[in-house]
This record gives sequence, C-alpha cells and structure tokens, in this order.
Amino acid sequence: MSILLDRNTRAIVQGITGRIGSVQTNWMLEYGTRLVAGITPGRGGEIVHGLPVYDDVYEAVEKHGANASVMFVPGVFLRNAVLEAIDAGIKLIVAIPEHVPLHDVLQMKSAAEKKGVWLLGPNTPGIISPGIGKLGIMPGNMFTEGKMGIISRSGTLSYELAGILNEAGLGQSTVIGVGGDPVVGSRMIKILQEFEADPQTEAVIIVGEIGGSSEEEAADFIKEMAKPVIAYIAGRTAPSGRRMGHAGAIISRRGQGTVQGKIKALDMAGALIAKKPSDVAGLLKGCLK
Amino acid sequence: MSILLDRNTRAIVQGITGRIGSVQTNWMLEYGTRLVAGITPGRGGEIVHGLPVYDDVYEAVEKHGANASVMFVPGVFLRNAVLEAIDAGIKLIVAIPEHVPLHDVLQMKSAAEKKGVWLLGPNTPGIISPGIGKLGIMPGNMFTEGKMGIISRSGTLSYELAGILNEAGLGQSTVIGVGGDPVVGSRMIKILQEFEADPQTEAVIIVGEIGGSSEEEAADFIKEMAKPVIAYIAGRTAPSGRRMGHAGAIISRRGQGTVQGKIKALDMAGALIAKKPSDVAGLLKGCLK
Amino acid sequence: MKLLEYQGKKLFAANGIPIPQGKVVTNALEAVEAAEQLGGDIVLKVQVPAEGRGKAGGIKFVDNSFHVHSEAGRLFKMNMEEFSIEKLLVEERLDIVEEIYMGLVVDINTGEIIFLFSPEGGVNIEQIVAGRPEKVYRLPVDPLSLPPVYQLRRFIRRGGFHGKVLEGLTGIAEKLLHLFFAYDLLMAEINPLVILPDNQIVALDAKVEVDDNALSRQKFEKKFWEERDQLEKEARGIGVTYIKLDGSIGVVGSGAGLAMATMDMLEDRGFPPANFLETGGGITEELMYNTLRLVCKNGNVTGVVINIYGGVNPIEKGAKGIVRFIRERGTPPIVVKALGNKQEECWETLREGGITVINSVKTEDAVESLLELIDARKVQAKTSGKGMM
Amino acid sequence: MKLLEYQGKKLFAANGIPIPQGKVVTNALEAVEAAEQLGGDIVLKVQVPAEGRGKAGGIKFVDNSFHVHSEAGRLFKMNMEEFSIEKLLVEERLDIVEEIYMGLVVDINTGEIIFLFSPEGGVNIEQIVAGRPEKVYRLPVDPLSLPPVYQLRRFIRRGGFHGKVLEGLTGIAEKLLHLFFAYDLLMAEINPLVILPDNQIVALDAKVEVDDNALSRQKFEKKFWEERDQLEKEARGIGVTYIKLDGSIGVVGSGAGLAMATMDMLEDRGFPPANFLETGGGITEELMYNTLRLVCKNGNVTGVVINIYGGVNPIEKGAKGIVRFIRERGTPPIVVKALGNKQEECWETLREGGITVINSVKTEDAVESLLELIDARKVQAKTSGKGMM
Repeated sequence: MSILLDRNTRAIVQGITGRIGSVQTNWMLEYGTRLVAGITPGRGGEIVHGLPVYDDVYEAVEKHGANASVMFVPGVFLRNAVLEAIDAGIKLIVAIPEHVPLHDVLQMKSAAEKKGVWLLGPNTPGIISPGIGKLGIMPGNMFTEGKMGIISRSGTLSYELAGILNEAGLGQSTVIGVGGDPVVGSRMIKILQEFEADPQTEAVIIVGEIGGSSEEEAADFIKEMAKPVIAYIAGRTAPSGRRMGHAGAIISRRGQGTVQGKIKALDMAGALIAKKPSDVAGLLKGCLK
Repeated sequence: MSILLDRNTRAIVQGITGRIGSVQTNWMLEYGTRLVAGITPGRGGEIVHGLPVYDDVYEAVEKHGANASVMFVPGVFLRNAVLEAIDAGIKLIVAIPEHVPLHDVLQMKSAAEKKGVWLLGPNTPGIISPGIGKLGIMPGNMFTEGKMGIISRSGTLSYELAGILNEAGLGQSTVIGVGGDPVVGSRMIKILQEFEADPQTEAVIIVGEIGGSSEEEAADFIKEMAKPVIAYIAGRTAPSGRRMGHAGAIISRRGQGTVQGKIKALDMAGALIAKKPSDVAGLLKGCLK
Repeated sequence: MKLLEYQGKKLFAANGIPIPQGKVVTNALEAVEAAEQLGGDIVLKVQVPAEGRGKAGGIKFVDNSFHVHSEAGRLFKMNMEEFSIEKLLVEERLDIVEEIYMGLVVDINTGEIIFLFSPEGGVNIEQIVAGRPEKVYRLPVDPLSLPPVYQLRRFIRRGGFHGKVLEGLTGIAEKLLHLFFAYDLLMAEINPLVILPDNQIVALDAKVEVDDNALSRQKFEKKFWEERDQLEKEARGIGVTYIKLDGSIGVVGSGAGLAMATMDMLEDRGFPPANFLETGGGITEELMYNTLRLVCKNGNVTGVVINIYGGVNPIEKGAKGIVRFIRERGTPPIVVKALGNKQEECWETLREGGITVINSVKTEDAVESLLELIDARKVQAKTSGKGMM
Repeated sequence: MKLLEYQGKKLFAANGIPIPQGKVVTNALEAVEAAEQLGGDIVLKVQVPAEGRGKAGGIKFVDNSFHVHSEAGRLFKMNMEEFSIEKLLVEERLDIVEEIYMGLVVDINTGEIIFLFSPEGGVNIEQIVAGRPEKVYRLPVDPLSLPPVYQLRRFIRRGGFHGKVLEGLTGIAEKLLHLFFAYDLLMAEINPLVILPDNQIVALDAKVEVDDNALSRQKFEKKFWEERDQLEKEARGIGVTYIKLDGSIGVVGSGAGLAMATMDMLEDRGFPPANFLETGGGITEELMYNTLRLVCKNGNVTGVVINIYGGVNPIEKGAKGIVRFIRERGTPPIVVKALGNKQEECWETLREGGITVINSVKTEDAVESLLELIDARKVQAKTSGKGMM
C-alpha cells in the first residue's frame, strides 16, 4: 500500500476543461491514474479525454464515488473549488495552483482541518504513488515503484531526490509535495504518521526548506518513529525572510525557521541529516540492512 | 415557583443609560426585581439607580453571575446586544424594542435556538412573575401573585387579562409576552411545556391573534396536558394579512393563520375557548374545582 | 414597502440580474416613443402594487406598433384593485424557451428563510404548487451562514439543468440571495425567470418587498405604494398603523391585540368597526390629537373607543391630546379606557375635559358605554331637534 | 506589497481609523509650507519601507517652525538601509496620554490569523514582548468566521480599559479587522495607537502589507517599494523572483527549493551564489532569455547554473531562450541541467546551440561541470592572452 493515493482512490479533475487541466489530465491517465470525471461549472455534459465533465463535485461523488480531486483552476478561484470539494465529501485534495491569495489559503486550510480532509498545496506538484497513479504535474517517468516515502516542501527537489533514489535502486511508495507556499493545507507531521503506519514504506525522506516550522514540528514525531528518517534542508545560503513588523517578532519563537534550527531539531530527534540531496542514497543504504 | 423568571434570576439591563432604559430600570427595581447591573458600551464605570454599568455583558456575568437580560437598546442595535448576551451565557433574554428589522430577528432567533436560550420578543412588554420580579415595561400594579400562567402575543391584552383574573381573585404565576412581531424568538409550545411542569401554575391562558401558526402548533401539546388551557384569539374582524407574492402561498399550509383555524385547532386539542377576554374568568372557575 | 415592478427590476439590473430592455412612461404618447426606440414587438405592463395584473388585463402584448397608442391609452384609464394607473412599463418582447420560478421568502412560522425554485414557472405557478408540489424545490437558508455558490448550483441542478443554463441560473440565484440580505428584503421573487434561445437568462418580472423597519439603514427612496387609501398614507406620517374598514365605530388601541379585541366586541354587538388603529409605544399629546383627527376623517364614524395602557406609553399626555381634539370639535362621542402607570392623572385630565372615562379592566364595558352614549346623543338630538321645530 | 506609512494612513482614514493631520512633501520648501498650514509643533517622518526609522534618525520633532527647512533638508539627504528619501510626511504633533499596540498578522506556522493588542505600545514594544509577555494579548481569528464587535470589546477590556476609551479602541479594532479582510492584508499594525487628553484615539503609525497574490482582485495602485535593488524590480517585470547576493555564480532554478539547493552546493564548493532566482511555472523562450540577461547584468557573475524541470514548464521552449542569449552574447559560461517532459528535445536544442547539457539527476554534477568550464576558460584566456603578447 501507498499512502493517501492508493488503489481505492477515485479522482476527479477540477478545472479539466482549461488548457493545463486538459493536458495534465491526459498525462495522469497515461500514467494509469484512476480518474473518474472532470468538473467545470458551466461545462457539464462535455467529454474530455474520455471523462465525463460535470458542473459540480457533488454529481461526480454521487455517480462515481469520487473521493479525491486534483485542482487546475486559476488561483483566485481555488478557494471555492476546494470548499466545494470538502463540502461534497472529497477526502484528498491536491491544489496545484501557485499565486493563491493567502486569505484564501487560510480559509481552505481551516475548512479542511475541520472536516479531516487531506489538502496538499497550494503550489504543489502533487502526489504520486508510482505504479498506482499520480495526481499532479510531476513527470511520471522520474519515479519508480518501491519502498521509500518522500515528503517535500519543494516540487523540483522532490524530482531530484527521486532521480537519486532511482539510480540507487530505491523506488518510492508515495512522493508528496506539501506545497511551496508559506502556509499550506496539511502538516508534515501528519503525513509522517501515515508513512510510519504504511506497510509498504520502509524509510522516509523529508525535503525541507528555510522558513516556517513544519520540520521542527515533525521532529516531535520522528523521536517516536520505528522507521528511519533522512532529512535534507535547503536554503543555508538563502537570505532570511523579511520581517513582518513587530507582529512577526511577537508571534514567532526564537530561532525558529532557520536551516540550522531545523537541522538541530531533526538531528536531535534521530533523523539522519543529508548535506546534499545525493547524500540521501548513501545514508539510506546505511540504515536499511 | 414561577417559570423562566424566578428567585434564581439575576438580571441585567442592556441599554440602561438610555431614557426609557433608565426609567424602566427604576420601576423594575421598585417592583422588587433582582437586577444586578446595567450594560451600555462606552459607559462602563457609571452608576444608574445604584446599579453598576459595564461596557459588556461578559463583565456582568463574570462579576455578578447574571443569567437574564432585558433590552432597552434601539431596534437597529438589538441584534448585536442579543447576540452578545447569548455568547456571554445569558439564558433568558427579554427584547422590548419594536420596529426591529426582520433579518435581525431571524439571526437572533437562530442563535438563541442553537444555544437553548429563551428569547422573548422583540416587541414584547416582557415577563412578570408577580411577587418575584418583572423584566419589562408592564405596569406592576396590574398583576397579582397566584396560580394562573398567561402566554400572550399581545402586550396590552395580557394586561386586560390579568385585570380580569385579579377581579375574579385569580392571581398569576408568570405572565409572558412572546412578542407582537410576525417572527418572535420563542415558540408558544415551549412555554406551555414549562407551565405544565411548574408546580405553582394550575391553569394556562393563551392569548392569541390572527396570523402565524404558533397557536396551531401549541395545540399539538395541549392534547397531552394535564392542566386546563383557556384560549382567547383576537382578530376575527381584522383584515387578513397581505399576500407575499406566490412565495407566501407556496410555503403556507392551507387555512393556517385564520382565527377560525386557530380556534378549531385549540378546541379540538381540548382547550376551552373564550369569546371575549372577560369570559376567561368564568371558564377558569368552571374547570378549577 | 413593496417596490413596483420597474423599481424591482432597476434593483435587479444594478445587482447584475439581467432584465429586458424597457422604459417607464406616464402617458400614451411617451409609450409610443418608447415603443419606437425599442423597435419590434413590445409589452405594456401597468405599474401598481396589485397581484395578478396579467389575469386582470393589466399586461398587453402589442404586435403592431400602430396599436401602441390606443392600447396604452386604454391601460391608463384602467383601475386595478383600488389603484389608478400612473405608470406603464414598455418592454421589448423576448423569445422564450422556458419559464422558471425563483423566489426568496421568510417563513414567519419557523423564522426560516426559504429559497424557492421551480423549473416550471409562469402564470400557472400556483397550480403547479397545488398539483405537483414535488416540482417546487425548497432550500432553507440559515440567516447566520448563507449558502455558498456551489450549494446553490447543486440545488438548482435538481431542476434538471446542466452546463451554461445551470451556470446562468446559479449566478442569478447567488445575486438574488445577495440582494435579499444586502437590502433587508422580506421577499424577492422572479416569476417568470426565462431562458432565451441563446441560453441567456432574463428576469421578466420582479416582486420585491423591503422591510420598513430596516429603511433607516437602507438607501431606498421611501415611497410607500401599499396603502390603498389616503388615510392609510396619512397614518404613516403620524406614526400609527391604520387600516380602514366598513363599520361606523372608530377604534384606537395602544396595541394591535387590544385594538382587535375591541373591534371583535363591537362587531359582536352589531356595531362593526370603522377602522383598525394601533398607536404602538410612541403616544404623545400631538400623536393622540392627530390620531383622532385621522379616525374622524372617515365620515362613517359615529363614535370612538380609545383603549390604551400605560407601560412605556405616557397615557396622561395622550389624555391632553384627546381633550384638545374634543374641545375643538365637540364631536363624536368618545369613551376612553386607560389603565396603567399614571392612570389617575390621565383620568383627571379626561374628566376635566368632559370625556367619558372607563376605569373597568374590561373592554366590553367601554364598548357598552360608548354605545349608550351614542344612543343618548341620538335621543338628545331628536329631542333638541323637536324643540327647534 | 508593503505600503509606506502615508499610504497605510490614507487607507486607515478612508476606513474610519483616525490619523493625525499631515501632508506628504517631496522637498524642504514644501515641508515648510505644510508646517505653516498645520501650525504648532510638527513631526517630520521619512517615507521608506525600512524598519526602525525612529532609531535610525528618520523621525524629527521640530518645535520651532524656523528649523523645518533645515531639518527637512537634512532628512532628504539621508539614506536608510538601501533607500534614498524621496518623500517626507509632515504631521501635527499630538499630546499623548497613552501609547498602545494593535496589530493583525498571519502565523504562517499554524495558518491562524492573530489579533495582537498591548496596552503598552510604542518604540519599546519588543522589550515589552520579551520582558513582560503577559502584557501582550493574542486573539486567534478564524478566517471562516470573524469575531463580532462584542468579542473584540471583551478582548480589549483585558488591557484594563473601560468606558469611552474602551469603546474607541473597540471601534478601531473592528475597523482594522475589516481592513485586514477586505483588502487581503498580510499584516496591519498600529504602533503606537495613542490616546489623547480628550480620550480621542489616533493611529500615529501604519504598517500595512498587501498580499501580492490578491492584487488582481484589489484596487491598490501597484507600487512595489520592497525591492532594495533595481534588478529586483526588473525581475518582477519579467515574472520571476530574484534576490541579489554577494557571490559570483548566477543561479536559475525552476523552483525555489532547487535554486536554494544549487546555491548551497556552490557555497560549499567555495563559489558563493551571485543571486537567488526562481522562474516558477511560467517558463517561455522569452522569459528564459530575459532571465539570463537579468542575471548577467550583475557584473560579478562569472558563470551560470541553470537547473530546471519540465512538469508544467515547457523546458524545450526555455532552451531556445538560452541558446538565443548565448548566441547574442557568447558569455558567460552556462551549464544547464534540464530534466522531465520533453527533456530530449530540450537537450538537442541546447547542444545545437553549443550549451553544456548535464543529463545527470544530481545538481552537484552541474555545479562541478560549471566550475570546470570556468576554469577551462580561464586557462584558455591565459593561453590566448599569452599568444597575443
């Protein structure tokens, strides 16, 4: 079994009639993903790449038992699309768009948390469970089926990591981009818990970045994990984020968000730290006997 | 025991610094009502008729254990005052103002129902439990302590009824004006249930009016009641309400809202019907042995 | 406050709900001009706040522009219910594929707001409601959290719509809901809402009612169309609620219930009421004086029962208004039942002014007393009449 | 997009939050005129998007109108962080009884919006936060249901306020909250918010930041003040994110993580990056051409690593831009690592254009390759240099 996206996933594509939505739908289908329908309000009744298009998510849920959705709607329309999917009972939402207004993200996140929905993104390449399917824009040929779980804040670095694992003969169970925005829908620690419980996954690679505190929070759970965790954190040489008035200082704990702080927290929690992505393969081989 | 307003009631006056609020506070105090504080935002720290004035309801609840509130704020400010009282944990709200926008009433009613709060009014004279206290504008000298419960849609008719009962030697346990607006905060049937359970009350008088369906709904419970119910319905000669487009016809059940319909429903439920208010005394004497 | 059709449509258009092209005119010549500007077939619609204008002949389809002048002229001479026709709406005529019903209304029994939608609208909506109620969909709306657009879309989909038409109807539903809340409406109804051959959707009618109690926070020009009678209009100016009736005894109550009970008793005694009048809680000397003047403008009034309570109302001040009215006019016979705070002061003022005061708690005593008084005056009038002859 | 103080105050005033009287001026003479119009004591405040203007000497209290010209002149000659002073705000000086802190900010870790309030505000707010954190009150705000005014009043009452001042502060809190949501703000801070002797409350400063991603639905004039550098401004025009750094190797990544990883590796090899640059998902031939032009405008750049993936990005089109740039300029050395959809087409274009292509999955291979290329060119340059001597 993979996590989140598995053989029970019946996905829809919101924004299927758009240029990118249509192209990506084709690639997801070619990869073997079980897509059951597309949604575009006002385009109900059309057919795109053999999939029926409906005006709303409810109809796809009623007729096809859809339980996951990948979003290709423009950033400013994303909020309503996500809130509808949550209301319709969708349990995994992959929000691809970038440039989504922050207030919209906060609303989606709040709604998803209240209903226990997995919201990946916004600004994520998506999720891929090699051999099963992909909901997102990652090139499918960069991933191979296997036992490594990847959680990445960076889309492009997750591709790099997968490539390195492939060369080392280490395939992936599921690769998840949590999203590159300052605020994203799902917490890294929650995804780690899924990987820990997944029989297929033998080790987890975390690809982190400067900023935020998701890696520090994840460290709290890594302490308790049976499976090995390898972490790579990018951004040592990046300029630190600009301050948000006094308010930024008031709400943040000291030292949080720096690469050093993250590495320290992960190291102390027992994760192995990779200095560069290609080090991950060696570290993994060391700890998987 | 009386109902809703009893010896445990610790009431506040919202809008105490207004002209009517101040005068009526004095009368309620003279009647012996246990008022613990007044509320006017922006006037915290003042004293009115010996009562401390606070800026918000929360403070009166924290400091005095207030659990009831009578409102003398202008109609367009009523909504926020009521929503605050509900949020602060007040359990009995007496909304005196008339000319309250209907949308505001709907919001208050919805909030009160969700939190199980008694909301009397808007457009009510209030509630009086003779001998204990009054939250409202009814003249105290028109009521005497006793065993009759009154539920009235009309403030002025409740005074008339009390006068008639007084002359017949029949005092009142509690007299409740539910409010004269088309939509009011509390359902007549719920108040009937309280009277039925109240050891002090021996019989209940319902003063109804043309329009709405609260009397018809009450009839459903009267069937099950052990205590006698006398009903007087005003408005046989009133012009029937104007129609609200087709929508009014679509949502209303046939014949609902007429005086005849109400009398028929009450009669069939076992209530005794008074043709005029003064008939109530005789009907009561007949059924109370 | 009910808006006339053209006012409701103006509100619709300003909030993005499409309406037909049209113009309001006040005489037949203007109607001809408007019809020429619009070109093609047109419709003439009388602008009155009455129901069922179509069935009453107030809506005319004019195929030949040659007939606009005569048809408009005929409509301007009509009366509908009590209303004379002061304005016509001249509108383009549209090719209609489907007629739909959409409305928002408050269920006063439950305090719920209900969004109503039927894929079969038009003049026969009430038959549809009666015969095939399953064709009318109801969506209760919580006033504390409005339904988002996707729930509206799902709801309207139940009517069997898809694609562009569904999206158009959903957009209109969203706007109607916005209007309803933004403008404190009691009712907003579109019947019919029509689908054109190109899938455009247009509101052919508009029934909009604004909450009078919310006019202080709304920017509507305050025009009241509902009063069927000049006296009802005057009453609004005074600050009381007045409805004219067919009887002969004037009624003034400080509450609606008390006024209605008084009316019922008068009817039972064979003297039907001449009016319903409720002062509410704003009694002053001036208000009471004006109220009596208003009630007695009805020529049928042969006597007045005043039935008031002093809770917030200063009945002792109201008494002065009554005395002043009778001092100036002398007539008609008036009986006052006034109880509550400061009742003694009130009674003293009235008695000094020569007004009959009832200090019983029973309204029927006031009614009886007035009837006796009227009777006595008749006898007196007859007697003095005899004396003069 | 951060607003300058005077822009933030304009927004405040338009939404009912009181601000001092004042005027924005662009030279010392205008400052004198403004001071005369205002009369009394005044304050001069430089308008730059830097923090800590007061401590850096950018805020001057002028008691004697005689000194306005010289003080303003001195301020206009200042530099604050990288910013030159183009505008001064000339404001009336107010008698202050109390200084308060009020702010709204997003906690990016939790996704919560936090309303912050401290009865002790002013320049020392950070010491207060550090030393007496119990004096700073935090109210989490659910973006799906804003707190009603009575909850704000209760919250602010914790600061020990009552009566008129409490009401004033509550009103400002309500308006700040409204602003925050209505204008898609990332931050809205008033420090200090001051109470005057007559209990009036005035915002003495305004720190407002608008979400760039929401500018399409907001009506702000799009002015970006944050870029500390001309190249950063140009980058925004091209549609990429660029931050200038101190090193010598240009970096272009199709994602922020990939760009940062590349920078980290360059640093580790002793060749610090000259910039951070992320293209995002909008690569075109033109964008890639302009991106390279931008990166190479930095005179320190001795080579460029391009590290891109084709997911939604058409890397085969980006390749054409790279080739065009090198064909025109010839320099500097560039290594491209490009993988993903249509990678073969991309490589072919690049190779035909004479560009070094890395088809390894490891970024360090691209870094090594570039460093070798730079080295080789140096040797070549030295050799050819020798030959010319």
